[in-house]
Amino acid sequence: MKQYEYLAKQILAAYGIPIPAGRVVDNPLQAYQAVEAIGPAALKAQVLVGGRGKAGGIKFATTPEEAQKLAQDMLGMNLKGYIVERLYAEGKLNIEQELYVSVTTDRNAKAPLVMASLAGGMEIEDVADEQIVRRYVDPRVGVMPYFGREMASALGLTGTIFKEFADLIVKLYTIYHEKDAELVEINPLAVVNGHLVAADARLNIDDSAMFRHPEIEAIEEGSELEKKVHEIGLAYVELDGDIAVMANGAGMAMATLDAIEFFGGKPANFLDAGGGASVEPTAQALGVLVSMEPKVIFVNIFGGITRCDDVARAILQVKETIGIPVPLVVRLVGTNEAEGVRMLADSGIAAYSEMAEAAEEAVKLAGEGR
Amino acid sequence: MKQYEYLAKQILAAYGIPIPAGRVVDNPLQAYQAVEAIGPAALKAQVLVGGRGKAGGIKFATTPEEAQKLAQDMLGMNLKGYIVERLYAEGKLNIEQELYVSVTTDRNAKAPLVMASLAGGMEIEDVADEQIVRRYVDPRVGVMPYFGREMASALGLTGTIFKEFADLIVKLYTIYHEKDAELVEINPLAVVNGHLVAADARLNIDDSAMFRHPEIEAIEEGSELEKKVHEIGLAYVELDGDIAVMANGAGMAMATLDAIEFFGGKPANFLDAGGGASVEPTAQALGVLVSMEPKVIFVNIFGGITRCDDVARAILQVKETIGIPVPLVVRLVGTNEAEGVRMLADSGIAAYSEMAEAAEEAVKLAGEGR
Amino acid sequence: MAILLTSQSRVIVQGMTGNQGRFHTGQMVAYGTQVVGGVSPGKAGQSVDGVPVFDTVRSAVAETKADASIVFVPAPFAKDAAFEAMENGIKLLVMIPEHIPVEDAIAIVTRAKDLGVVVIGPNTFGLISPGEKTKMGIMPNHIYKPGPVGVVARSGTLSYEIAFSLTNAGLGQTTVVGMGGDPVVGQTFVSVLEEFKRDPKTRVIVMVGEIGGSAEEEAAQHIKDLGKPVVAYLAGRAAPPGKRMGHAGAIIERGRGTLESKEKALTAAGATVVTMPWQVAQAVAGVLQ
Amino acid sequence: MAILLTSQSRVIVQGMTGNQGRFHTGQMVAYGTQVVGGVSPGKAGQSVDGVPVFDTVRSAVAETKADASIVFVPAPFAKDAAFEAMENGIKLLVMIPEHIPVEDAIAIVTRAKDLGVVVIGPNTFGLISPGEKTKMGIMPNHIYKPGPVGVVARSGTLSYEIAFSLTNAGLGQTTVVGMGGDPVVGQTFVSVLEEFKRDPKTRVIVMVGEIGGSAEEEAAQHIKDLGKPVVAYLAGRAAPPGKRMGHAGAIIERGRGTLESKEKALTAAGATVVTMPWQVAQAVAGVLQ
Repeated sequence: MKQYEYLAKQILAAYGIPIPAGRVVDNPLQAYQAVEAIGPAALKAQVLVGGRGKAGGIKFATTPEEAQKLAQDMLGMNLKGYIVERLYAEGKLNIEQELYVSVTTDRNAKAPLVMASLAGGMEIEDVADEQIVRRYVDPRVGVMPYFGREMASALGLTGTIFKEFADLIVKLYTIYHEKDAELVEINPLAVVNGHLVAADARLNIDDSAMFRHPEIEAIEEGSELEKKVHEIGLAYVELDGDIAVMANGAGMAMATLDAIEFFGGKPANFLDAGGGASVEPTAQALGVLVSMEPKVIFVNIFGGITRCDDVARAILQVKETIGIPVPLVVRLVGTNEAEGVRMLADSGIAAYSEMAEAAEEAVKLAGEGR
Repeated sequence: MKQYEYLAKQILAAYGIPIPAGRVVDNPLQAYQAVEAIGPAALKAQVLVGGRGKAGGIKFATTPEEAQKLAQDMLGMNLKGYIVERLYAEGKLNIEQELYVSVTTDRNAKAPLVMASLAGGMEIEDVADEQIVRRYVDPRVGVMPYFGREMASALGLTGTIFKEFADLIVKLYTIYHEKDAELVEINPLAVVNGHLVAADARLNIDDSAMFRHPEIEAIEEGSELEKKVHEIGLAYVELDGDIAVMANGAGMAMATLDAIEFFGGKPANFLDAGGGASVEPTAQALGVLVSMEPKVIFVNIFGGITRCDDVARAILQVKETIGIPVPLVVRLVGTNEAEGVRMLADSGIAAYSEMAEAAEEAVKLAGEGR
Repeated sequence: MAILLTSQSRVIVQGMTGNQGRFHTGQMVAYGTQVVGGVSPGKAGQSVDGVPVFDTVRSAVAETKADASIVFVPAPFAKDAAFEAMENGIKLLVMIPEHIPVEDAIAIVTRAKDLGVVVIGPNTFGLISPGEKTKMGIMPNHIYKPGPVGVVARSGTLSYEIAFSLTNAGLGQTTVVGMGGDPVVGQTFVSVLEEFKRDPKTRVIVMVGEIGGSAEEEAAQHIKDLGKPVVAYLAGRAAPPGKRMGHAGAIIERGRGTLESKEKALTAAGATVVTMPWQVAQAVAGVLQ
Repeated sequence: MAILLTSQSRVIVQGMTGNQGRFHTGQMVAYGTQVVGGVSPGKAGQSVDGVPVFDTVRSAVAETKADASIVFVPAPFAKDAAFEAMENGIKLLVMIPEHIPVEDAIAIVTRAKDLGVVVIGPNTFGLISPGEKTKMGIMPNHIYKPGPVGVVARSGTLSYEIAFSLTNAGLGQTTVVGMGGDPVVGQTFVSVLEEFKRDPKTRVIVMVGEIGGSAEEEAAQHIKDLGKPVVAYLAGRAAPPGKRMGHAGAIIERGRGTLESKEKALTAAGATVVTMPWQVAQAVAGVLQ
């Protein structure tokens, strides 16, 4: 769950990490007032996409009037598919040096990873390996002040910045830990007047931990359709093909997309109907596929916990209510297979037992393929 | 650092542990108002001594008038040497059952120890061993809910009380942990209307951890003289003999008391002048001994970090300023011994080099001994 | 033989009286698993499918000498359940729930390492040893049969698909292990491959991987010295970068975790890499000859 | 020979540039201790008594191959310093500060156990091995001499008194260990007795105990099988119950930790128990004959 920059910065500030003067701006008048109060400022679109700056999502205003005018243009603009509803006006910094620091979860080490670099201001993937200091956190120990000093020392920092950096590492890890973050990143971590300031910040919260963070607003990413399917509780990703796909289980759903591409087709989406979904959510999911107006719908079910007769029931329910106006290819095997297949056959829907054959047929019906 | 009952209960309540309705009472009118508001109540003297009830520190008031009158009597009373400055008016409970629960530090196991018993309401030392459930906490793990359930199960609890008790154990440990307690005890843990209520509570905070608990008030125990010496930063305990004692190091100070008793004398105090105390605090400490008007003053110094000449200087300073009107026995060996002994000799004070001889002489001068 | 789970394993079910726990207790008992007890706080004295329910793992272990536990409690309580099991001597712990906070998963696997506990999951279908007539998990009972193939997968249904195709091709399994779809899980391909290496009955190993992380690349390092053939199939060829494909773990982040790098590493290590699930059985048959 | 600390021990001083650290570095160097480095954040490049100062234990250990550390930082920072030492490979850790929160002490000794670190203290005078010409601590240099007596004490000055009386009686010491006066410390009488048991040079052991806790009673259990004579002196005969006698640890709580129970247990275990400090040397001379 990504957090908007201004929310991320508010959390940093709450943990004692210095941030630039800044204000949330909802309308042009507030932009005027913000620059009046804090002086020349950057107006930053609060959207969850990368490369904001290049896409025109960050503008500089020297006067209140300029800020008001810029805000008028920026609020409501479409930035890479996202409507800009809010700006963050932030005072300009006289940056002397740019560093990088982050805490993230390393899935292979099964431990938090702290990274820091003197090469701040660019994406960390673009920084040469030898310029990055990487230290794993032992979950038994956490991050104590010495850990921050070791990183400061490894970076070659001295004096005030040594102390401030060491201190900041502890605070950053505390945020990571207490807020169940998967990523908390300050980039650039700026040196201004000889002191550290978090010039930009990213904070992603672990979706699975949101239940214990009522203080953090849930921010749904993605298209309207994606949001809608997520509300049903299913995993859904929009793709740009025209064969709508539903399968049960994330691995199966991925394999189904792979199979469609294997035969030369283009999947329209990823949809995991769940390992043991019952009739109602399955029907709802299928309804979503219909609403996408694809060329073909492909349902690929291996009935383990999921019962094939339940899937058949869901299909028939959708067929009888909203209707399925495009070709439907169903692959159905496993638990209660016979009954499910019979139910579909009774309604004139043939079911495949082999995934390969079914995928090939779906591609063929879409008029694609080799 | 022991906490008053009402402070302990406020902390329990802040952590979600149910406590009886109660109010702090500073004057008789407040006692009236308290009983008016919460009904018949116990008025409990807020002093840090055990056996409060037997000593007349707990009275019951049925009406506001009665409460006012009782408060008048109780406020200002002397309870085992402590003046009662504050009462806690607490609603009467219809107690169905009394349990015991505590978390404390076990110095041998070097781990927290949770104890619980169905035999609540009396001191835990008076409860038979087989009636107590004892579980150590692994500091690597802390107390998770299952730990509480295990204790509830070991006590044979069921139903609502099982759940409430399990939950309470987690909260109690959280207090122990977050407040740096050396003891947090609920006794009795009452069952009222089928639910648990902390009818009485004790909370002792680790003195050494007070620096990180600005939210907790430092409560000095002991006599005025003890408080005064503690303010100098020295360890001091009043005893009931008439030979005033100063030594450097806690172990040495204890051994010095033992030596006095060995020769049949009675020490007036324990005073550890510190392992490496300099002239000023040593002189201050000696001043305290003079002010006690003992029969004899015995100074026992093994100069390690402490320098014998510094001790001599301190003695001479006291002698020349406030004066030392009682016999003084000094034992002085170790670092800079020769200089220290010479300085004392110049002022007519003989110094012993053997602790035994010196102690025996001090006892003799006090007119005691075998 | 089998790995990790054998007919000797004495299993308890944490969260036995919930819907899922109840249903799968029945399924496990039916498959032959030695389910010796269940745990549901406040439900001591009840029973499910003839299996006694206890208030705590402690009392269950004391009564039944259980050494393995499968956890069905909701995600917010999963860490508590996992520690309850581990601190009371459970040595094989299967964590079924999904959506366990990563921080909790880290705490669980860290403690497991210190205590020598094997954690399967979280967000796993469990593991099954057909020749031992025992399973701990939520997989369908009928799709497996005893045989020489060890299977290790990240994903549930996809592994069913592949296991069933193996069974249908006459290729039975020693043990099928689901590592779980979360970012942080107890096992790695490496740790499971090592188990299969030591199992004399396992003659070939099937790895069912997917995009995300670098577990497959790390496994490749070990495959060279494994002494047993490996057939690998990885899902997610069609997955775009930056999007979570259902599993919290299945995401290509900043150029890491792509299928290409994984397949390249595995091929270089000598594994037989197939591109579609239905090609696995044939590849296994091939390397077994 | 000696226990725990030998002439081979490579020592760093954490908090070397503070008053105490600076003074005792000089004292340790003068005694012969191999002090190879010091740690004071932000002071890298400085030196104290010719010993180089580093910013972190990590860099100090990397440069000097230190395996032992003595900590002089103020109590609120002691836990951080202790973990810094332990996580960077220090195996003998002497914690001088007093007033370290008990919770921190528990965390330190728990972690030390997991990492195989020997912690002396907190609130200790340290330890000294006269025959090895090395010490880590704040004890005076001149009161010890090499010989066959192992001394373990809770309290500082009292142990000086006794060590000096031994020295004056011609009874030198292998190692004198100060366990520390806090409620929770790294060592127990038992753990130190076990070390002395293994040291061939130690022929007799002097225990200097005091009221509070039950460490002496536990030690008694082990003295029976120690194979070496033990002379014990315990302080606090005159201490009233419920009052802390200076040391946070020295308190008779609710009837536990009294001198009577301790002396009874030790006597029953075969130790020679004396009642006054000046009786120790004679008792040691007696058992050595």
